[in-house]
Amino acid sequence: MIWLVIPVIVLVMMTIGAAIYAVVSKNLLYAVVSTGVVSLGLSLMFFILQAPDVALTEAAIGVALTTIIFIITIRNTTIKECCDEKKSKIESKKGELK
Amino acid sequence: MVISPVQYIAIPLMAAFLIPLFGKLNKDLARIIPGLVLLYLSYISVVLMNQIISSNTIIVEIIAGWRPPWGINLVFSPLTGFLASMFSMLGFVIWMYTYNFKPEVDNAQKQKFYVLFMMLITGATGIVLTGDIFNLFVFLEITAISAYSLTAFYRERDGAEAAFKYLLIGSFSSTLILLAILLLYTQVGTLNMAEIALKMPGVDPFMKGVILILFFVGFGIESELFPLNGWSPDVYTQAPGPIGAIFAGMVVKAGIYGLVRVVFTLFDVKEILPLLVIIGMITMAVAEVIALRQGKLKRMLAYSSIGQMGLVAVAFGIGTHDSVFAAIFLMFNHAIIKGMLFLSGTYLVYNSTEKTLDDVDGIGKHLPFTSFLFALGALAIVGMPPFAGFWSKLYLLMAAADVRLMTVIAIILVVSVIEIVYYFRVIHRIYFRERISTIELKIPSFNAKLAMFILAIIIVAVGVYPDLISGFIERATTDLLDKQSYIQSVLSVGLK
Amino acid sequence: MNSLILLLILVFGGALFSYLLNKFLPILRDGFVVLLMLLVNYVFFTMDSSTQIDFEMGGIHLQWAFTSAAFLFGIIVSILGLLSIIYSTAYMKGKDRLGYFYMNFLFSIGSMLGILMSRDLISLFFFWEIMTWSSYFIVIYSGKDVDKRGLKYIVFSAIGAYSMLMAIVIIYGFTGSFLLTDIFDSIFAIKASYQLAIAILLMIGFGVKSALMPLHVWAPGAYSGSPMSFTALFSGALSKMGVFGFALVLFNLVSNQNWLVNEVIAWLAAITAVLATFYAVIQSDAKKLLAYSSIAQLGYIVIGLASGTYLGVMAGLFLAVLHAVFKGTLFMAVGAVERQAGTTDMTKVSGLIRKMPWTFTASLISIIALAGIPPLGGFVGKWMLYEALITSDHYYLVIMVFLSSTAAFLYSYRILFGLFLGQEEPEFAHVKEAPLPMLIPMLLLSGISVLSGTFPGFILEPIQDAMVVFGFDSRIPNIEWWQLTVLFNSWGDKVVLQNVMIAIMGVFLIALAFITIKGYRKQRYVTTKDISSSGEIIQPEDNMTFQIDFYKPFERAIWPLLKRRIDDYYTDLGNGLEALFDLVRRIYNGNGQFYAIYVMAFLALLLIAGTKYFGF
Amino acid sequence: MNEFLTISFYGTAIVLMLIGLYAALAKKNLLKIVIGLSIIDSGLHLLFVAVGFISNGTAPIFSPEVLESAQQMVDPVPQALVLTAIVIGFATTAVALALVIRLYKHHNTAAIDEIKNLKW
Amino acid sequence: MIKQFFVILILSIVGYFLVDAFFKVPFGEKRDNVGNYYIEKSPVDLKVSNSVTAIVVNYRGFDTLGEVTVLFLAATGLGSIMYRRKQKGEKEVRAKNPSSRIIQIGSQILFPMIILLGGYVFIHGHLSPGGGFQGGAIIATASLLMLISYRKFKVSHNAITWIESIAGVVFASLGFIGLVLGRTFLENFLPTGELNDLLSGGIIGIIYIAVGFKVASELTGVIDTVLLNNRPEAQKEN
Repeated sequence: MIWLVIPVIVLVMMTIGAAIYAVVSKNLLYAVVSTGVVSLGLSLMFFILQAPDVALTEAAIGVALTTIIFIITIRNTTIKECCDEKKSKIESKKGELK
Repeated sequence: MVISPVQYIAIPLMAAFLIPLFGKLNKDLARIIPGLVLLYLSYISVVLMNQIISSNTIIVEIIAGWRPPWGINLVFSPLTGFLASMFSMLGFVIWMYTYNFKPEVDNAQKQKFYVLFMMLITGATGIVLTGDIFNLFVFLEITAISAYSLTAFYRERDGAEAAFKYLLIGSFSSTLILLAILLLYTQVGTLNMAEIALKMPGVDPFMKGVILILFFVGFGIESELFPLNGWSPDVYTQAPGPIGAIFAGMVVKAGIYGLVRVVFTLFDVKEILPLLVIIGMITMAVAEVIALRQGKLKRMLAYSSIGQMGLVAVAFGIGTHDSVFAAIFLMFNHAIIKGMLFLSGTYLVYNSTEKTLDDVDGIGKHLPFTSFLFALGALAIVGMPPFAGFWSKLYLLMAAADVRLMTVIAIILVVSVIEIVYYFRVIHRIYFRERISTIELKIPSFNAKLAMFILAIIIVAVGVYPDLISGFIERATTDLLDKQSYIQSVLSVGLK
Repeated sequence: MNSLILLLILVFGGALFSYLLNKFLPILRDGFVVLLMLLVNYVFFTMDSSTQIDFEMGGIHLQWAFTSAAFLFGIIVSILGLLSIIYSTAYMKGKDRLGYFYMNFLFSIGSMLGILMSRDLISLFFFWEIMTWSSYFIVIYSGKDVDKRGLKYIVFSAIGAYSMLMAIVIIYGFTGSFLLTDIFDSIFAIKASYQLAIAILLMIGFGVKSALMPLHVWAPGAYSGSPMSFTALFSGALSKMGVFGFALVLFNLVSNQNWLVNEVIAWLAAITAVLATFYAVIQSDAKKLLAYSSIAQLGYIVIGLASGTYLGVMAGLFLAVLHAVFKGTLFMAVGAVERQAGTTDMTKVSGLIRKMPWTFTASLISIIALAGIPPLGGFVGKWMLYEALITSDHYYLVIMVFLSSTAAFLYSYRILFGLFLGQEEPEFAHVKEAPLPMLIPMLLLSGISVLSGTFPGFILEPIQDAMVVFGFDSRIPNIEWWQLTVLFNSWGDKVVLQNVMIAIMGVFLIALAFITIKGYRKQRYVTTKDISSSGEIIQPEDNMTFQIDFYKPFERAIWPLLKRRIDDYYTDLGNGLEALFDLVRRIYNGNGQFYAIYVMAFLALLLIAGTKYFGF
Repeated sequence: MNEFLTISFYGTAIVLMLIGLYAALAKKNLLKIVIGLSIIDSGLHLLFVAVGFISNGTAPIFSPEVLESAQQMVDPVPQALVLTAIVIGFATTAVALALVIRLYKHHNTAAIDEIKNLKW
Repeated sequence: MIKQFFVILILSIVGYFLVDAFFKVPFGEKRDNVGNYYIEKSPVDLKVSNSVTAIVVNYRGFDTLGEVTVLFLAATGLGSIMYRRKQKGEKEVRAKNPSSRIIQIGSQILFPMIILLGGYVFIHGHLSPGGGFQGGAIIATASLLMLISYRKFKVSHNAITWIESIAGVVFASLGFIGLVLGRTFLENFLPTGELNDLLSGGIIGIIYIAVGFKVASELTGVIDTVLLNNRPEAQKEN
């Protein structure tokens, strides 16, 4: 069981780092790819936790298909996480109660 | 083929898979299949209901041949049976309404609409019937996914925005429920509800509290309790008319059924009930107050439906036999009356984009039948005597009086006054104002009128003679409150 | 079949049938409706008073029976109902949606009979609600600013109905049953504070219907707004349901140790009487004036009931019956004026005595009865009221009642003079006498008010056995149906005053006939326009009648009252609530993320609270 | 050793869920919200499987050599549930992204606080 | 900013309670739960070596039926959300410019292999790890690869609907046959054969193959719907 420590630490670091980057990054494409990396880390963790079926599913669906749908959505919307803060603040205040 | 509760779910699934194929053969076959399926389901509801009533037993159907703690089982007891048959019969009536609801939608979309329509009803029936907690989650997901897609069905409305909000909060709800199921599995080791209820006393209080709170919030989102119902006004307004009726009639009922099943059968913790009463009262107050200030008709109906759900939550929260009886009666009444209000309301504001109350002015003369039914529904929902709403509210107040909850009675009555004001305001505008808006009106087709008329007949019949329904509801109440017989009959199936 | 069920089926079935009849053969409608009411009256009066039904509905035990008290009010409802239906066949000629009008009309009559016959609280509430929404549909039937009027009416009657429901449910909570019989004997076992709460809630419920001061805001609009034929029934019979409820509550549910309830009600009613009379005096529209005056009269009745003595209750019930009679006539007369002359604004129309003599005589007689002038019934009622209040030493009450009845004289003179006497306006030359079906009910009712003046016995008889039900069993001995003995019971001597009274009544009637005939023939026809004024030319359109600010000095005298009326408090309350509700609307600010944050915040709150308070 | 494994697996799962929750609640961009949702799902799935793990147990598959050694087996039930949960998570994400596309086409902005037609 | 602060506050509370709850659950320790029954029973009763598949398909087969419906609904829902009426003369162009030669050649070689792997995975669902979902997903990635690398590679929606419906009907009717035979829905009525050989486990193998086809066609359909409707130049028109 001892030889498990190093791979687990690496995987944990990788997954959590990718997750944080996915949330923080301004460029959506990088965010989506890092979500894929999170799924990949997850899939490997499942392998360590003796759950091959789930690892395979996570790899096939989590990494491959979810990432591709995200990328297709980015094609249709913006790649930059746009919308500066100030514009949205003023606009949201007005608007009377009907 | 022997008639058994699993057909409530198996036959609609088979039909859903077949509809795309039949759609290729000829176009309107896709519209007829849901009707046939729902008619058949109503038929087996009648057969099964009188089977369980005459033999006074609970039908427990095991699936895939494995006995309950290991396999999944369906429970057709007086409570779940009553709800399942109500859903399928109401579903059939609403299907009759939607048969030629919006002809201008082109065929590919219409085919998808009917698949999702049928799956919404099957999901709700599945939630009610299943005896396994993870299976409950899967059916909740079926209902949720078809609800998201149906809300975003029309392109010209803000359906996408409403659907995204519902999805955002709905996925929170499913995450919380999954977390709760996981924690429950670690503590109890099984997924079958009866087994869980049996082993629940052994769980340590802190874990039991966390699991109960997770379930409470998870199912609270589905049953529109106060802080969790941000999504429901938007969804009711943007979803197509009949789908609004199904939401009010079934999806929310399945949500509150889930909550009640968890609180009453799985857990024996009675401390959560006062919280349910408080939350129910806040929901009722906030929703009715906002409905008073509403300018749009469908949004007003949405808030009034949330208010009624708050009332049901209060009724369940009080927890005595009479109050649960009143709660189930309220659920039945609300499903029928709110269903009719949505169905007739849709035709009042059919072509107007903004659906404000001004479009409803003076429509009494142009659409006499529909506006008469709307007025009847409004009188019924408010609780005016000759209609069904009166009895359920009365039973609830009697139950509250028995346990000396004076503030609860006071708030329910103040809210009823508010309800009377804004419903009479609408009736007044329908009949006693001149029609100035130039929106051309759509005359409802014959089957739409028939559907609404059937609901009206039920309302008046139950209103004049409540004993039609109170027999079934009495059995359902005893079934819900009597936990031991549920556990005993589920775990002993197939033993002999 | 039990005559009670027959009665209800007749009325409610008849109502629905009249709606259908109006759709297919409208000509038969009027005849059918009058026939129906005749049949209802026949069944009502030929029913022996002991019929009773008990049955089970929705798990609740209901019981219907006509006690003698209910029979008394039943008389008012059925007779006034019959006459106002006959009246409305003529009054409503030519108006649209008559099927809808008659259905709701008959529904309210049927629900009133239902209230009276119900011996348990649930069917009482059941019919009360049907009465509410059927009368609501007639209040908003036609006329100007219907929204405000309808909304005010439905809000107040909803508040009343639901406070009553709360009281009913609390009673059920304590006594476990809805039947009046076992409520009356087990009510005093409850804690005093709950008894008080039940009494107050029922008071609110019945106070709304009998337009007591803080809850009267809907009455002027509703009485003057709805069609006059219904208002006759509305103020004559519908408000009596409130009185019936008061009688029920004051004598059976309120134990004698919290006498405070009676005092408070008496004072409220007195204030209502005074203020309503003052508002009535300064009105310029006849309908509004009569509306305020019927609020004042209801105040007298409630004072009578609240005084609690035998004579006081009898005075109250007597005034109740009489108020139905003369208020019914007055509203019908004003309705006739409105139908013939087109308007009831006293500043415009005047001098109709030449054109509508019979309407004039009917309203003259009922004005005299209203003001309480000796020969007619009003005097008997007022006299009994004063005597009751004095003997039970409510001196301040007597002063207020006296003040308001003298002020009542002012507005009764005003309406008589405003509509019928005075110079004649040229544009009202075309006015003809009201058609016969309008006149018959008016004259019949004024005939009753004359009869009640000389022979009050025939009204006091049913009142006395009604009082038995309310717990006053000491009857005044040997009241023959025609005798006026009640008048001098305190004087003790038995001189046969009866013949003196008949003589006075004869003289009064002859004098009355002489004045009207002589005055009618020799009247010098003077229009308002030919007034000689120093050199200034009067244009035809400026209005020189002295009617305009008839009681200006009086108005100036009571201006502190007028500055801040109760309506304004209610409107301020309404606006405040609406502002608050708009604040609540802001919770749903449309941003999906906020809703998600609400969910998570609620979860966090529950988790914290859960472990601490729910002791998981 | 066991302590370290607990902290690492339960810890990562819960931290993942919290990060996803933060993204869903605090970020304005629609796509970031959906990313948040999918990360919450991932965290949840890891939690499911971590709960079912038994130290030095083998995968619940009876390949020929495992039959002889009769080793302890990991609990298969959470794995079965996770299979369903992953596919449901994928389905929800797919529908969410379709809605995001349509919202962007209709409102021409990807910020959630500018999509507020339905309020009050 | 206060929103961020407030969110972090909520997260810390929820996080604290989650940690508190889950760290009470001992990690890696054998608990007495339903799982042990499945481990003993699945090789003996059903002769299925992969007990996870046994649970997914047979013991909790109803979940999988629900699961497949969820996917089917997601595909239908997606179709209805992304639906746009076909204007006349509109070409479905997926990518502006064809991908580079390397990808085209690579995908030509990889495509059959991935399909083979997918097929192997869901045919041997009850023996080796993997099964209907995993196999279907792999085949979907294969068709995805072709969709990206070749502009004119077209997935015929007609075929997808046929496979989808037939697979779904096979699954449901297998369930119904169980019911018709007088036993229970989704009953394992076929003989279960020996452990570890291909035909063991009665209807489990067949159901998982049907699920495999269904998942494969559905996921390809989903991706194709999303890919199809995003013609960059046609973006701004509605």
